[in-house]
Amino acid sequence: MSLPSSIRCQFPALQQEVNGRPLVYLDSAATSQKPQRVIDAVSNFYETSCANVNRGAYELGRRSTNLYEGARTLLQEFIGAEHSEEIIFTKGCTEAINLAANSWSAEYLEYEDVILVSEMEHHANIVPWQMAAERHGARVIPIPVTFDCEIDLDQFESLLREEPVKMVAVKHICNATGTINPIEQIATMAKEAGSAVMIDGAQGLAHQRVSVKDLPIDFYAMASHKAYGPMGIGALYGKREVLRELPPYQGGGDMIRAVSFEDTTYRKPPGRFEAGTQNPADAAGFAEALRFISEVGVEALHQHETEIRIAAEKMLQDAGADIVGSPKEKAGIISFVLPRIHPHDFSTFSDQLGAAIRTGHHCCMPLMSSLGLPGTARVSLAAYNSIEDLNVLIEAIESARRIFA
Amino acid sequence: MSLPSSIRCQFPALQQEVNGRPLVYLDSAATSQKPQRVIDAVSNFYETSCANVNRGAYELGRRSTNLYEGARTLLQEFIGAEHSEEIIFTKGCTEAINLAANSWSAEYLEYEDVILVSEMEHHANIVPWQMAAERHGARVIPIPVTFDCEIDLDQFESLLREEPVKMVAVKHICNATGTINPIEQIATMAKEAGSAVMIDGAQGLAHQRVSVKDLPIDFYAMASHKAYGPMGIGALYGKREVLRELPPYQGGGDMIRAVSFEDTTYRKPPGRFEAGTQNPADAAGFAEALRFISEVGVEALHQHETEIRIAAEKMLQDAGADIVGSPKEKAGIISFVLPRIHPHDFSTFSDQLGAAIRTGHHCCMPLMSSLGLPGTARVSLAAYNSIEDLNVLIEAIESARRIFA
Amino acid sequence: MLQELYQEVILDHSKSPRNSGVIDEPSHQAEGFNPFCGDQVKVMLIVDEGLIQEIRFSGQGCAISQASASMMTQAVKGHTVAEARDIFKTFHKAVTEDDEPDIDVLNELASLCGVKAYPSRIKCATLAWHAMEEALENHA
Amino acid sequence: MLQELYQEVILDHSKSPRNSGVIDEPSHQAEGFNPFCGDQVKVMLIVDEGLIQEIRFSGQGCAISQASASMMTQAVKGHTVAEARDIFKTFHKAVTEDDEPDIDVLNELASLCGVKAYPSRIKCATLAWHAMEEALENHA
Ligand SMILES: Cc1ncc(COP(=O)(O)O)c(C=O)c1O
Ligand SMILES: Cc1ncc(COP(=O)(O)O)c(C=O)c1O
Repeated sequence: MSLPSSIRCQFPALQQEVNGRPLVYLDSAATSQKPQRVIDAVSNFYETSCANVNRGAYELGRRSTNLYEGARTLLQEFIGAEHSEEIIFTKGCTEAINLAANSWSAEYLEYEDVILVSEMEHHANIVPWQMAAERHGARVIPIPVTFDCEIDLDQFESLLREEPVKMVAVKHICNATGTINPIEQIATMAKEAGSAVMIDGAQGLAHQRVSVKDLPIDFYAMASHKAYGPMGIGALYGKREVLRELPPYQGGGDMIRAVSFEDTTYRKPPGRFEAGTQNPADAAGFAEALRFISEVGVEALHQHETEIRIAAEKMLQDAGADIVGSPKEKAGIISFVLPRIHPHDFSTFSDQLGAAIRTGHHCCMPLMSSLGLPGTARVSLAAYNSIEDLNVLIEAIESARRIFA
Repeated sequence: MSLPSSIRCQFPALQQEVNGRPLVYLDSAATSQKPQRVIDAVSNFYETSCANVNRGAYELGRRSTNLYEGARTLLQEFIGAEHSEEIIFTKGCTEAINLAANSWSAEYLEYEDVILVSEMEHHANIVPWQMAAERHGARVIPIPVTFDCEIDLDQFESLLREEPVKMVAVKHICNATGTINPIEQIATMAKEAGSAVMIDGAQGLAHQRVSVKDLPIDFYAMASHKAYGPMGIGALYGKREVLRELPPYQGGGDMIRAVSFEDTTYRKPPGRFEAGTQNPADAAGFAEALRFISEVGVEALHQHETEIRIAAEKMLQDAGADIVGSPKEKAGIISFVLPRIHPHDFSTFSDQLGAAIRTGHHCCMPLMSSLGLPGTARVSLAAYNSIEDLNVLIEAIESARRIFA
Repeated sequence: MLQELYQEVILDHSKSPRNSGVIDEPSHQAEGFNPFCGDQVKVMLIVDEGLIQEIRFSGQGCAISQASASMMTQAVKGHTVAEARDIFKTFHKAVTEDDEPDIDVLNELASLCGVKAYPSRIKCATLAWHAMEEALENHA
Repeated sequence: MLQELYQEVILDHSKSPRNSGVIDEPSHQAEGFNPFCGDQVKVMLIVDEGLIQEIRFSGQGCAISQASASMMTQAVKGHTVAEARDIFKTFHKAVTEDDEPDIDVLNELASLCGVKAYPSRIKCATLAWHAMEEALENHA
C-alpha cells in the first residue's frame, strides 16, 4: 500500500477486538474513525480553553474564539475558498444543505421553478429540496443515472434545455457506489443554463481535493465526522456574493446585529447563519482532522484507497459477488450483492467475524429503486484500511454461502 | 458552602492560571466548565464505540445506538417526561427553539395570530418567533417586565384577555438577571387562554428541578453545554400529542420512512425531527453530565449557588455596585453596574486578575433597553464556585475605581 | 453458531414463503417499513366476523423477515383477531425476553428465538407482525 | 499596567467627549454596532466639496470607544475625505500591528495603542472609525 501501516496505530478504536476477533472497520463512508490527535484536540479544548466564542472579554474566551476562527481559516484554505467568511459552520452536512435550501429558496425560488436533483443523491440532498419546492410551489425533477452508476449527462443536458432550472443539486462522491461525479463539468453546464449549483461534498472532503474558488458552484456542503473529525460539526461553503444576498436560517444569539420588538437586524455572513452558541470544541477537532489529512495528503489517501479497492473488487468477484456500478472515476467505496444472500443477512455473518460493513439503501432509496435492488452490502475505505481487512469479508461470504447456498 | 470544595478538583480547566493568577470562572451561564468524567465520556466514545447510530448491523453501531438512546432515556427521566419519544436531540437550545417555532408554526400559526414573548427573553426565544410571525403574518407582542425584573403577571393577564394568543414563549431562568420565572403559573394562565407554551430551559436544566409531565407546557428547550455537558448537543422536549401533529423541520437521512421523487414519507417522532447523522459522542457526554448533576443533586446545587449569590450580592453592594433586578425567586446569577465604570472596561480589569465574567447585553437587548442600561457585568455561579472567587472581583472593582473614580 | 440463527425451517420458509402474494380486495391491510435497512412488507387480510379468513404478504427483506412473515401467516390464519394479537404478544416476548418461549403457541415460530442473540435482527423478525397489527387497527 | 491602557488623555476624552451630539441635517451618517457587547455609535458628518466641515457622534460605549470616537472627530474635522481615510488607515495599523505608530499623524490618538495588548478591546477602539468609513460611503 502507498500509506504506511503505522497510520492504523493512530486510531485507538481500531486497537480492539469485537466478537473475539480484531475489529475490521469498513464503514468509513458512514463515519470515519478518529485519530488520537483529533480526540485529544477536543478534550484539550475542554481542559484548557472552554468558553463561548466571540465574547472575548476574558482569556478563555479569546482562546476559544481563536480556535474557532482558526478552524474556519483552515477549512477555507483546505477547500480553496477565497474568503473565510464563505465558510459557515453547521452541525453537519445535512444541516448545511438544509440551510442552503432554506435561505437560498426563500430568496430565489418561485412558483413552477425546477430543481434538478440526481437520482443518486443521498436523502440529505433530496428531501430539503422537496421541502423547499413544496413551500414555494416549485418542482424537483430527477436527473437519471446510467446503469454504470454515473449521472446521465445527455439526459442532464436535455433537462437543462427544457426546463427553467434554478438549482442543480449533485453529490461530489456517491456514498452508495463510489462514483466520483464530474462536478466541474456538471456545474459549468448548469451555470450556462442559468442555474445555481449545490455540491454535496459529504464524501468529498477527505477523498478528493477541491478548489471551490475555481468551480462555478454556489454551495459545497461538508461533514467533519466523515473526514476523521468529530461528530457534531460540519460546514457550508457559499460564494461570498451569494451568501450576502441570503436571509438568515435559524434565529438567536450571535447572528443578530440588534434585536428589538420593532426591528431586528442581522449580521453579515458568516455570522448571520450561525445562530446560537458556537461549537469551538468540535471546531478544534475538525481543524486537527484537516491537519491530519493535509499531512497524509489527499492524493496519497485516494491512491491508497484506490489500490485496496481494485484488489478488493477482484477478491469479491472471485468469491461470487456482483459489484454494483462501474463508473469511470471511483472512490474507495464498493457496493456489492451476493446471489441468494440478502445483504442484511450477510452483515450478521461479517459482524460475527469482527468486520463492520454497511448494508441497506445507504440513504439512497431512489438510486436503489432505479437499480432495482433492495439494498447492497457496502465496503468503504479510509487511511487505516489494508487489503488484509478484506480477507475477513471473503471468510464471511464463504460462511454465509455454506448456509444459504 | 453546602457542596464540598473537592468538587472543583473534578474540573481540569479550573486547575490553571490565567494572566499569572488562578483562573476564577464566573461565566457559567454562558457555558459551564466540564468535569473530567464528561470529557472522558466523549473521548471514550471515540476510542471504543465510534459508529453511526440506528444502523446497528455491527457491534460498534449497537454500542453507539445504545449510548445515544440511553442518553435520551436518561434525559427523559431527568426532566420527568412521560415518554422517551418526547425528547428530540438538537445541536443546542437555539436549534431546539427554532425547530419548535418552525414546525409548530407551520401547523398552527395563522394570519394575525399573536405570540406573546416576555421582554426578558434571550434572543434565541425572540428571533425565531419573529421569523415565524413574518412567514405567517402573525404578530409578536412583548410581555412587559417589572422594575424588579419579573414578568408582569397583571399585564400578562390582560394581554391574554385581549388578544387571540396562540403561543406564549418564556424562559425558565433569566440568564441576564437570575430571575426564576413562575413557569407553572404562567403556563396555566396561557393554557386557560387557549395558548400553546414554550419554555426556554437553557438556564433551567442544571439549576432547577422540573417535571415536565406535570407542567401544562408544550415545549421545553435545553442545552447540554450550560449543564456541565459538551457543546454541540441540546434537546427539545415536546408533549407526545403535540409532536405527533407537527411536520418535520430539517430533511435528510434518518428522519424519513421512505424517499422517492413522487412521495417522501417521514418517521414518527422523535426520528422525524432528527435529520442527518446523529451525535452519539456528545450525547454520551450529555448523559454523563446529567449523572453528575443527579449525584450532586439539583437542590444541593441551587442551595450552594444561592448561598454564594447572597453573600456575593452583599460584597458587591458594599463595593459600590448596583445589583440589577430583585426578583423574589433568583438563581445563582448576578447582574450589576458600577457607577461611572462601563461594564466593558470593568471586564478588562477582572480579566487581568484571572476572573472570567461576562459583560454586555447577554443576548437580551430588549430587556436592557427596557431597563435603560447599555449592558451589565454578570457573575454566574456553578458547582465549582466558592465565595472566595468573589474576592477577586472586589479587587478588580477597587483597581478600576482607582482609575475611573 | 449462526446455524442456530438460520435454522433449517427458517431457510425453508425464506426460500419458499407460504402465503406470499397479494389479496385483490383485502378487508384490512398495512405496510411495514424498516427505514434503516429498507426492508418493506405489505400484509393484507380478509377478516370476516372477527375471523382471519385469508392473509397474504408481499415485499422484500432478509431471510429472517421473510421467514417470520411466512410463519406468521400460517400461525394466524383461521384464528380470531384477538387470538392473532395474543400470538403476536407471545412471539414478541419470545424474541425479546429471556424466558422460555411458549412452544405450544409458537410451534415453528419458536425457531426465530435465535434473533435474541442478534439485537439488530429483532426488528427483522417483528416487521411483518407490526404491519399485521397495524392492518387490524385500520381498515382496507 | 492598566494605567497604560487607560491613559489620562483617554479618560479625559471619555469623560468629556468632544463633538458629541447630533447634526440635524448631516450629509453623511452611519451607525456602528458591536453585536457582542452592545456598544453602539452613530457618526454624522457634513461634507462639502470633499471637506469634512462638521462631524459629531452619539451613542453608548466603554471608555475606549467613547474616547476613540471623540479623538476621531478632532482628528478628521477640517480634513478632506481622502485624508480622513488615510488617518483611519494609520490608526488601524497602530492599534493592530506591532510597528511603531506614526505619532505625527496620530497625535493624541497614539494614546489608544495600548489596546494592542488587549485584543478584545481593539473593536472598541475602531468602532466609531468603521462607522465613519461607512458613512462616507453612503449618503445621509
Ligand atoms: C453523500 C452524502 N450526503 C450527505 C450526507 C449527510 O451527512 P451528515 O450525516 O453529516 O449530515 C451523507 C452521510 O450521511 C452522505 O454520504
Ligand atoms: C436563556 C437562554 N436561552 C437560550 C440560550 C441559547 O442556548 P444555546 O446557545 O445553547 O443555543 C441561552 C444561552 O446562550 C440562554 O441563556
